[in-house]
Amino acid sequence: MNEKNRNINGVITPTEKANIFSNSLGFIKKNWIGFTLLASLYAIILVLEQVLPVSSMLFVVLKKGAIYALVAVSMNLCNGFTGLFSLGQAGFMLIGAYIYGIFTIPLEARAAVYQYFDGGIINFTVPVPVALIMAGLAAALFAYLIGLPVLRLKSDYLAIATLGFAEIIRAFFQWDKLGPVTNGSNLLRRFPVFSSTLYPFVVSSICITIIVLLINSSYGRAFKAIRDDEVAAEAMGINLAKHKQLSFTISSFFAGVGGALLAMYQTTVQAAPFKAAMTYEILLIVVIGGIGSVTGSVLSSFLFIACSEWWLRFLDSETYIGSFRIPLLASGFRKVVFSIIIMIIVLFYSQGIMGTNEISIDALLRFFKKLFRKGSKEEAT
Amino acid sequence: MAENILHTEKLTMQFGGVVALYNLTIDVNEGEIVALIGPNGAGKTTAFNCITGVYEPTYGSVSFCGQTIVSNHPQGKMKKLYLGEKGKEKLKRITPTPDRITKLGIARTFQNIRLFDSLTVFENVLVAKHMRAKQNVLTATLRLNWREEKRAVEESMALLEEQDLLQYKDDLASSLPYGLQRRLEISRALATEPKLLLLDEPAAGMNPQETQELAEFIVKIKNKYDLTVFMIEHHMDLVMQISDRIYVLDFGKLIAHGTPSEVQRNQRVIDAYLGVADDA
Amino acid sequence: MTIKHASIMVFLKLEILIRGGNLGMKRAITIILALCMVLMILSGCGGGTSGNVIKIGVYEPSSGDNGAGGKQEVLGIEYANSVLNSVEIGGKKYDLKLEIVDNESSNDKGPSAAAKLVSAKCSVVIGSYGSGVSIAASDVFGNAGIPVIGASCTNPQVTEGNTHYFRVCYLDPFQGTVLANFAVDEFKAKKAYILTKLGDDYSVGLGNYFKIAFENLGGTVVEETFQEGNSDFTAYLTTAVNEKADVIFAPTSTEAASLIIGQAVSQGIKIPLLAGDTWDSSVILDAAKGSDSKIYVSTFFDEGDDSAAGSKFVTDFKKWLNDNPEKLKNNGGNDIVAAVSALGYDAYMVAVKAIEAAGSPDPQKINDALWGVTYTGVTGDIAFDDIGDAIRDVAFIKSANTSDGSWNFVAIQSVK
Amino acid sequence: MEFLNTNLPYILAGISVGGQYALIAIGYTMVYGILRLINFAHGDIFMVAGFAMVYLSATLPLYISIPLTIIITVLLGFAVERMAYKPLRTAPRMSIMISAIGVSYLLQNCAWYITSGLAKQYPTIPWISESISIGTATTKIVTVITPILTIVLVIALVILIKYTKIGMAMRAMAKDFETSQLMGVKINSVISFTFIIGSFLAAIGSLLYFTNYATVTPIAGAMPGLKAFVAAVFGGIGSIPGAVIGAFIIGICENIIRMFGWTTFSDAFTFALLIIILVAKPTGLFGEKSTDKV
Repeated sequence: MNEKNRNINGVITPTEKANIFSNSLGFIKKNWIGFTLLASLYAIILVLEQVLPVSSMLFVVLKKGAIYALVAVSMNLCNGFTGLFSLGQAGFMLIGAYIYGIFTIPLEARAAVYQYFDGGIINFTVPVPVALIMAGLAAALFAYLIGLPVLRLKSDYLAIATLGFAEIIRAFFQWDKLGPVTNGSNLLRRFPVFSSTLYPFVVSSICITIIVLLINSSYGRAFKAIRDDEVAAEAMGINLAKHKQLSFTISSFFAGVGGALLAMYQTTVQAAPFKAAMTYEILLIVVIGGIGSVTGSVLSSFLFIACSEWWLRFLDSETYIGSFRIPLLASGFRKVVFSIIIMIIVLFYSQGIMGTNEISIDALLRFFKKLFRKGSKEEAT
Repeated sequence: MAENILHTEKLTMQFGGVVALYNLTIDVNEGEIVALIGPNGAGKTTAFNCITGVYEPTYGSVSFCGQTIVSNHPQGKMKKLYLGEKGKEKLKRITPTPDRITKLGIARTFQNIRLFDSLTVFENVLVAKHMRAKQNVLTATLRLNWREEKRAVEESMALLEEQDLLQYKDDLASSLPYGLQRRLEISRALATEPKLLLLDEPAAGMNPQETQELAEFIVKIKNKYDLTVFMIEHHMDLVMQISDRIYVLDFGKLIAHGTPSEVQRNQRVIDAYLGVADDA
Repeated sequence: MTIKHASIMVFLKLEILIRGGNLGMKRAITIILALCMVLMILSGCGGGTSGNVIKIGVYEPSSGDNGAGGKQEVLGIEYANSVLNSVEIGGKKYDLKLEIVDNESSNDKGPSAAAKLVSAKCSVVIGSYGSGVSIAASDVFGNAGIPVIGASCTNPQVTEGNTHYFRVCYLDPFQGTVLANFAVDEFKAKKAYILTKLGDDYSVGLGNYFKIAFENLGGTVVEETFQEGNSDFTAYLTTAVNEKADVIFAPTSTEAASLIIGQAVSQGIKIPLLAGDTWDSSVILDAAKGSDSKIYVSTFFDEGDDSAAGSKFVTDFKKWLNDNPEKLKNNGGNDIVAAVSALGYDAYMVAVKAIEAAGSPDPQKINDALWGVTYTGVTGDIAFDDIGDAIRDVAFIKSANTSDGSWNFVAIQSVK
Repeated sequence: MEFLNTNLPYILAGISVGGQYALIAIGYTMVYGILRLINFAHGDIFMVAGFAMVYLSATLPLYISIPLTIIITVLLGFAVERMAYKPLRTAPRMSIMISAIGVSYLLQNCAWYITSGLAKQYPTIPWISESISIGTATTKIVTVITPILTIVLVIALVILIKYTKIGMAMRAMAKDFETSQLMGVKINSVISFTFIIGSFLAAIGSLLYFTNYATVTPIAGAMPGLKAFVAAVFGGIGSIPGAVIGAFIIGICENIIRMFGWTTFSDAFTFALLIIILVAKPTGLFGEKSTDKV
């Protein structure tokens, strides 16, 4: 793909040079196509929700996909754009999910939820949006503290250390002594959840937009410079420690928000599932989408969730054609097929779907124009 | 004489048992082009790395524009080795990170070109403007820093135009031909708005004609941006042609120093380069 | 359908766009992959209630920690379905079809599995083995207005505070109290060591109720927890010995159970092991066979039940198992009837009763009808109280016969 | 003495589990030493060895099924390297690591499919499964044998690496991959050999481990695998004695933590130890320091 198309929401192409530097209003003006697309996406979802039965698996995929898209993009910010191979995502999601749960369970439900801890010790609630931000902030705070010692480490060591930290966090949240706050290892539930598919979409798209803005900002360039060559980046006056810390913390902030959304989706929260396997899953999404591609991560999140939760589910049930039983189909086969697909992608498409490219509006327009031209040419001949 | 801009005092660097640099004391004055030469493995790049904060020197200090920017005093066994009886000498320990030094106004290039391969030529230069902009992550994300950003872009564009790189601006840095990569690296260093430019073998891998062009280029940018240039170079033509003074290193030690013609006549330098005839 | 189709087409085109110009292998593979996906969508879109079929959802784990138990529960349901696979409503005969999903014993995968059942338009759902997953999916069913009948989820929180969740088994507070009473009655226990699994609502809950009951009876307890994936229990067991516990209470999954038993045997620990209904499984018998350990479990059903319904169920179920090698394998390779199978059977029958009472495949009507259903099942009489729990007042206590690998009936224990 | 009597079982368990971690950790440390790759799938190879034994011993006598298990495991290790890591030899390190995670995912899911996610009872191996008494503690013979066997195997391995040609090639590659390639070391066969040794030790480790813990599950390899890796890092990755000492330290510490009743944190402790060592001495106890050339 042509390098000139690399930027989403247009960083620099010559014609745009003149009007790129303007305030946020200008930004909206410039990216009106993007915003229109986003708005029409919302509209489509709204219409779908009216047209299709609520129970359709499509909504499950859309909801979970939107949440995973956010988490994957946040992981991409850290792993793909800054080159910090962190595997702590599940831990930060856990913090987000718990903070959200703890501070939004209605007071009247606390006695039932904290049944072993006399209703817990936190006896106030905060509004949902505040809780979402708190979830992010708490995750970011932890990330900041973890980052202080850990970010000095090099690639694999960093990976294993962050993985370790995620496990430690999980153990802490399951600790009995913290029970009055975290409900020990028991479920948190009855907190407000979303019913419309639009909700995770709106939250995720806001967050992803912010991440994209960050990536295309001066700081984003600095992150990419660090990824490409730490020594040279430092020689360009980029403070490694500060920028790594920034990327790591911001990535965790959004992972925390993603965790909170996941809690809303699941309707219950428990520390147990937030283990390394979850981080691997997200990492695989990022890899499939292309390390260093935001649109790739988003696309692959939806594909990944759709495959694992929906399209491949038929592999799990014994199927008969007439009286012939299709061999191999049995519980668990879905995952085998799925992991084989993943291995194929990792081995033969190591760039993922998108590589480091992005689907930009310009590229799309050009693509459709080309299609159109081709069409008219064919008509002519 | 012009004002002193860079001074190293007894700079020493030891890796394990190997002393890569020993008691290096040099001066670079404002507006000069000074060259550091010496055979392979003489410790030239190590000296650069100590000056720019990549390595923490075992002993010695570096001052820039009269201000001490790097300084170390050895501990334990090293102390005996380097301070000897002058152990009472008080040195403040200053070990800044390279980015700090760049911010003070020392820019450098690398022996083996280190560009940001996945960024475009333009972005490579723009990255160097990052540290000078008054912004924080919030204002940058929300584009409230658009004035700063605008300035950075304009300056980078101007710089690229001057270096004849404008036509490649949207190409990936890694896709440029070798010579242009060199030039881009120097442009990128210039974008940090330095007072002192450290060039690490800028002419490596160039043919005589390209080297000649480079010589002119260095002089040109020196005059244009009011720079002081301190460079490591192997191409003697280049060195002799443009440098005001030359320091010669061999096995980590300074063996000669002077104007090009003085150095050219220096027997020790000739020995170091050609080897002593009956070196048993 | 068209929308999904279109979305995939867009994806296909994008792929071509991205790799445009790079014709050859990769492109071919891409196109094939994309075509596969379209096929998958087509196949994924099948289903939905049609004609004279009523779907009964089965929300059970067949993998993960509770996979073994979940499978046994499914067997009971499948057997029940083979016994009674149609129902007559208003003169019209409906086929009853099972829609089985695997919730993977996982609270985060569970809701998606539940959503699958909802989208398959099940009229009523049975499940799940494991209280945590049941709670996790409760809202999914609740929002869709589908009633759920829990077969063996014993945590009180499952049915509390909602109107769509029912269950046919007894509850943990009851079970915990029964076991505490049993420990005191049988072993004159003064000190109990409680080992529970972190993050397992069933385990933690039952441990907690046992503790409360045991302390009320004048005993003291030592509590410890283990993490998921832990396989070294020697340290825990040593603590139990060092604390001079009279009984070890370990309400865990069968997976951990066999480890605990094996390691207790190899350490020569003679303290009686007590556990709840999960341990009523042939896995435990396998682990304990040939040793001299003392294992006691409370359960819903006893294979040696001599009531007419009970013994008929046991004989017929065994025959059914032995006729289907695949099913026998799912039961752990033998024909020992697990209590959860009996509960699964009863839950299915209750669901059918409710469908009959509602006179409609409409989930909402079935939900309303469930409150009034009474049924005499193989595990006893079933009627729901105003929370949705079956009214139960006795539990069976069984002990493992370590010489021939079977269960010995010990007592019917009720709460004093 | 009283203290020792009551706590002997913890320490015994610690030493035994330490020995088992050590056998897995060697596989990690050797592969890392040469390829600079964290072979995340190593723990799962260990798990597959467990299942292979379960299924083989169901039909075959032990004296056939044990060697066959070892052969299968070794072949699997070899195949994983050839299929998942070799094609990526020139790719960035991150991709190989991701490939390793992918293999781990695949192996777990395959095991899950074949066993339906159920725990399988590990066959009883006569003699080493029997109980013996040491002081006040009763334990399986395998507990005692593990550390001894581990140390014997490690000594054999060290001799192999020190005094054979292939061992020398391995050391050369660990020092400088490119140069040794230029010097005519057949890198592919050396790497395969490394994986073969690693898998062989993992197979032995799995024999001991599962004899001790009696059941195998598809995720049985994950935790021991991670802990063994931590042990390898702790001892200084690339160093075999380091990995062994690290493994014993971790095994024992983990059980001492449990002795104090901090069971919730027994896994967390392992990772805390890892982070402390990484921050304080990133090269581990016996690792060599390397300076990046700029």
